[in-house]
Amino acid sequence: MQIRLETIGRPRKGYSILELMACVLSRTLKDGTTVGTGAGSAVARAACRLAQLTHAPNLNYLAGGSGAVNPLLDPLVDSSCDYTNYICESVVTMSDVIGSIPSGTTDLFFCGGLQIDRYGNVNLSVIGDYNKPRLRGPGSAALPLMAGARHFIIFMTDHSPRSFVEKVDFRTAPGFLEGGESWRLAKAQGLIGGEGPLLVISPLAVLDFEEESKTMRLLSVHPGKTVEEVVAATGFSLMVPEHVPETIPPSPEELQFLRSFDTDGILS
Amino acid sequence: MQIRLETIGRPRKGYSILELMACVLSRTLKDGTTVGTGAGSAVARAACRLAQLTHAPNLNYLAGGSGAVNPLLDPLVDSSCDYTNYICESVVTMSDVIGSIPSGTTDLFFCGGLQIDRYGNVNLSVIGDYNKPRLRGPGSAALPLMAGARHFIIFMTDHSPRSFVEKVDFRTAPGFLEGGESWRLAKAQGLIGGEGPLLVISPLAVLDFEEESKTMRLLSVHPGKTVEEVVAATGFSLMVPEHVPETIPPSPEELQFLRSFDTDGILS
Amino acid sequence: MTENTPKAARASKKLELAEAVSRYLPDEVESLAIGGMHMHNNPMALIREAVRQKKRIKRLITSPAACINADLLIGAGLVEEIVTSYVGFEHLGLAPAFRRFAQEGKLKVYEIDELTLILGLKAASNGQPFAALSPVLAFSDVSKFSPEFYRPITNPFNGQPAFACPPIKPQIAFIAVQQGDEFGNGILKGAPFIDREMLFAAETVLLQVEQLAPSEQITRNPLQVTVPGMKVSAVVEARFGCHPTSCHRVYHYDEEHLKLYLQMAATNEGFEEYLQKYIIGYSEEEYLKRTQSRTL
Amino acid sequence: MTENTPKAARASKKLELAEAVSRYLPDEVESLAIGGMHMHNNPMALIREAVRQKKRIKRLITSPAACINADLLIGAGLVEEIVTSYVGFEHLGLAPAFRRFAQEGKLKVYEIDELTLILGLKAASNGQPFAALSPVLAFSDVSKFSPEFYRPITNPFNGQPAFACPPIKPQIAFIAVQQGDEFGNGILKGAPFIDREMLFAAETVLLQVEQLAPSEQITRNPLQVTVPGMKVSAVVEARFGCHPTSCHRVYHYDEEHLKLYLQMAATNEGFEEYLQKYIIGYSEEEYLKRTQSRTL
Repeated sequence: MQIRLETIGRPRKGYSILELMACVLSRTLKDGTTVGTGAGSAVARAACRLAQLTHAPNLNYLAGGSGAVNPLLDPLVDSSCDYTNYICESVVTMSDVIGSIPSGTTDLFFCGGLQIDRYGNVNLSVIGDYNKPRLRGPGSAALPLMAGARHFIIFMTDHSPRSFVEKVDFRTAPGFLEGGESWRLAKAQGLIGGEGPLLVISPLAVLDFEEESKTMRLLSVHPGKTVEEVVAATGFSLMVPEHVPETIPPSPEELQFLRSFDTDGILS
Repeated sequence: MQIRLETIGRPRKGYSILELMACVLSRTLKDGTTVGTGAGSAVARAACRLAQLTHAPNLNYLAGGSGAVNPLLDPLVDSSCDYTNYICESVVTMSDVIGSIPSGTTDLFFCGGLQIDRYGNVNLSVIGDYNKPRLRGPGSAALPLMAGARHFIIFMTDHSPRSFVEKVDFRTAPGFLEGGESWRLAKAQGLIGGEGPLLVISPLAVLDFEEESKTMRLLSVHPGKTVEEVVAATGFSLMVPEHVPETIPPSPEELQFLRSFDTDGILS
Repeated sequence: MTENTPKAARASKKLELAEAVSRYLPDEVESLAIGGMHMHNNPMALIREAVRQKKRIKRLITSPAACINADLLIGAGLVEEIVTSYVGFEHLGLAPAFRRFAQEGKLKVYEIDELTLILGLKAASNGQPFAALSPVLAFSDVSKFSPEFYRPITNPFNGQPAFACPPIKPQIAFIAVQQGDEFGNGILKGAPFIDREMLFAAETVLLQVEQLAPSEQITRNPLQVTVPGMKVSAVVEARFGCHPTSCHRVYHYDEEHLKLYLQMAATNEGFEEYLQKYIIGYSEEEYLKRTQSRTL
Repeated sequence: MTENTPKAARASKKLELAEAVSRYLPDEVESLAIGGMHMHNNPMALIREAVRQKKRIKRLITSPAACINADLLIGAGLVEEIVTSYVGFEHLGLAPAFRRFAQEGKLKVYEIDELTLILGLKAASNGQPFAALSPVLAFSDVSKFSPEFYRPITNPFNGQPAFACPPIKPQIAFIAVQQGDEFGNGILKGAPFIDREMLFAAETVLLQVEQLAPSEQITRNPLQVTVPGMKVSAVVEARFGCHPTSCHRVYHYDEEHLKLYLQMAATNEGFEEYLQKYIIGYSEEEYLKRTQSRTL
């Protein structure tokens, strides 16, 4: 079951968008930190492992609800709770993993969503009315705890006006709330433990949040994409600096490491 | 270390007082129930195992903080957390064991004390003033939770006016509080989950609590002891029925089972 | 220990699947907790049997990440409300029946975060009055839309706001383990997920065992026997009983069948066809034959 | 995985005993948690070194049942206050230094029940504002005499009284494991007691390892590696480091030595003699030689 015959012997020219995203995310991870990943997060796991193999040998990471610490990804698999993730270093409980978000003992978490807004609030719950939604999403997972996470990175698999919206229908993960002022108020009241979303990555671009207003800002566009495309695909007015560099593509070394464990081509 | 050469080949005539206590306690345990034991409770563990071997094959019991479920007592050892207790059926966490007291999922707990009063309140904490006590006892362990335990049995290693007192200096485990009226009030308020202490056993006698007043009552005196001795050794006025039977001594079968696992003579 | 043989025999808790479900589940189950996470270790044999016997479930309680275990019960129209953090098929897509029933307003969803779910279960098994939750949850809409699980309280130590989640105490729990004995002692060979939290919180536990073995064998290394028999009411042997989800260290999930399910369950009609083709009127043995035959 | 070798080497956390204690413990430790239970798995090598270095401990936090681990620190005059459920020597008797210091009013004792202790630690590691406790605790005097840990609150669901215990977050934790690697991955071969709860709640963890082994060997069965290296700041190898307490599956407790300790520690003078005879000025190797020689 789940043997991917079609990927064996596939050509390894260029790189896929998921490989690019894994490399970009990997570079943001600091040595010596602890990183949490969640459901369906093969890219996030790959980014963590890549970081360990390149610049961050002392990084520790958790494979979602499996509680697996530092999976070798032997090989990389789709499901965060797959037994393959237990080819790892140690195993903690689900409660250890999730509790480490509000207690601030995990430095960085990855999360994804159906919608994101200009202040980095993320919706993984419903589109439309909560009790009779137009789209019922999977649900909150650990996202509501993100206001307690020290840092988090948002991974979006879609970048379109449907997913990058003016205001999320449901705020599953709080980002910078209603922007800089509301964020600073909540921080001043001592109710928010974390530093908010650090970064957003999408199939088109890398984005962060402007320090004062906390509105989303374009950091780089992926090779082959343009600033105009990104702006058009974003359902709110994006902050665009004068000079927007191109996202640095995967280096040959990064790709070599990535493919050393992604032997099933999950990211291809 | 801890090899008891002196007990090997000891004469097995008659029975010790601890063996008697183990047999009496064993008989009170019901088939199909779950029983918890605590620190230094070799007698309680022996009683549980004896019950399993005789009339209660479906009884389950926990060896204190070890989390060991149904130790075979191969052999019986002194310490509740000894690795020997892990020759058992399954192992749960310390929190599973202790949490099962207030949640009412363990049917019966054993506890001991330095002092007990007429209403079954138990003191394992201090004698004298809390902040500068005449005697600093080991401390509360799980005793404060006993008001949540479905039932509990009190095991006293001493029976004298020093240990059976008018009023405990410190109420570690609540028994029937200040007697029937206070008990019924607390029950009516829904604050007490359990049914209070079921039984008290001492080196002299077996005792329980009169239904209405909840004062301690003599149930039986151990072979060789008299009612007068028990009354004199009790520091409060004990309820003594007209006819007080003798505690039924261990049967040959009970002793045979008991000694089949108490090969180090812990109870001798 | 030869002289140390019990006088009376212990009662076996082993039951046939149908008997276990019919004996321990009332026709209207107050609350049912289902173990496993994502497409792993779901107690599917028990769940399929509950579908066959049309047990109605007032409240379904899932692990932090439910999959086909919840979706099948929902699609069969048996679930009134669900307490969950996530129902989906991870990388394979959204949960079709969950989605359809919720979108049509036919399923009340109590969406709560994963930690609250775990702490609510722990509050039940620890006899706590409630679980105290971090004030950061005020900033997520879950606390607004599932207020039953996020009751505002005040932290007595600093006067700040906080939340209280009531104890989550399932009437019944379905749990799958790889190995077990007839007394309910079970070994979770792979991930424990939150199966232990569930079974300690539940009043009645039905244990689905992939491989039943003699008790002497199961309890040889008691430290790995983390499901204690005393918490289990009935033991059911079910080979490939987690199919189409995985059973860690025994078999992988059946991605092909999960995809087939996703396709069929996308409509009411398709879902009904799925039930008729694989579940209703078929034993577990027949279910396995039919799902493994690619030519039906 | 041969092509999958990291570019840079990982930093080892292995330190000599004296170095680990002097580097990670300030001279005035805010709070120290000590693992093990009763006369089992006490991290004695670390504790003896803290005594040698005269580290003062404002608050000592024990497992639900402390033994010589707490008693030695107290007897050495290093402890100002203790949060505990029990300090004793189980079947061997009361804890002599604990008893003497408490009776002389030289030790503040926060006596709390075992569940509250565990839930307080869990509240810290789960980022909870506090742990909610059952109202039954109102009937025990612990709630009156340790009010810091039993703050009266109201259960918002039924208006009944309840208690709140603040998160118990040790600054440092000393934990002993049977096997571990230089990165802090540890295997609790016997009982876990509440060592995991402690190390997840603590800010800094010092891990005492009976037997250090190559990481490949320790992590061969990761499911048994329940102490994750990421929580550990320093790893210290200490053969017989739990002596005179047991190290589950490695050695039994030394009842003879424990009895000798009980006898000597019964007076201030005797305790001082014990320190001079076995600990102060001696390495762990010398300690073991001296305690194993019955002719000193």
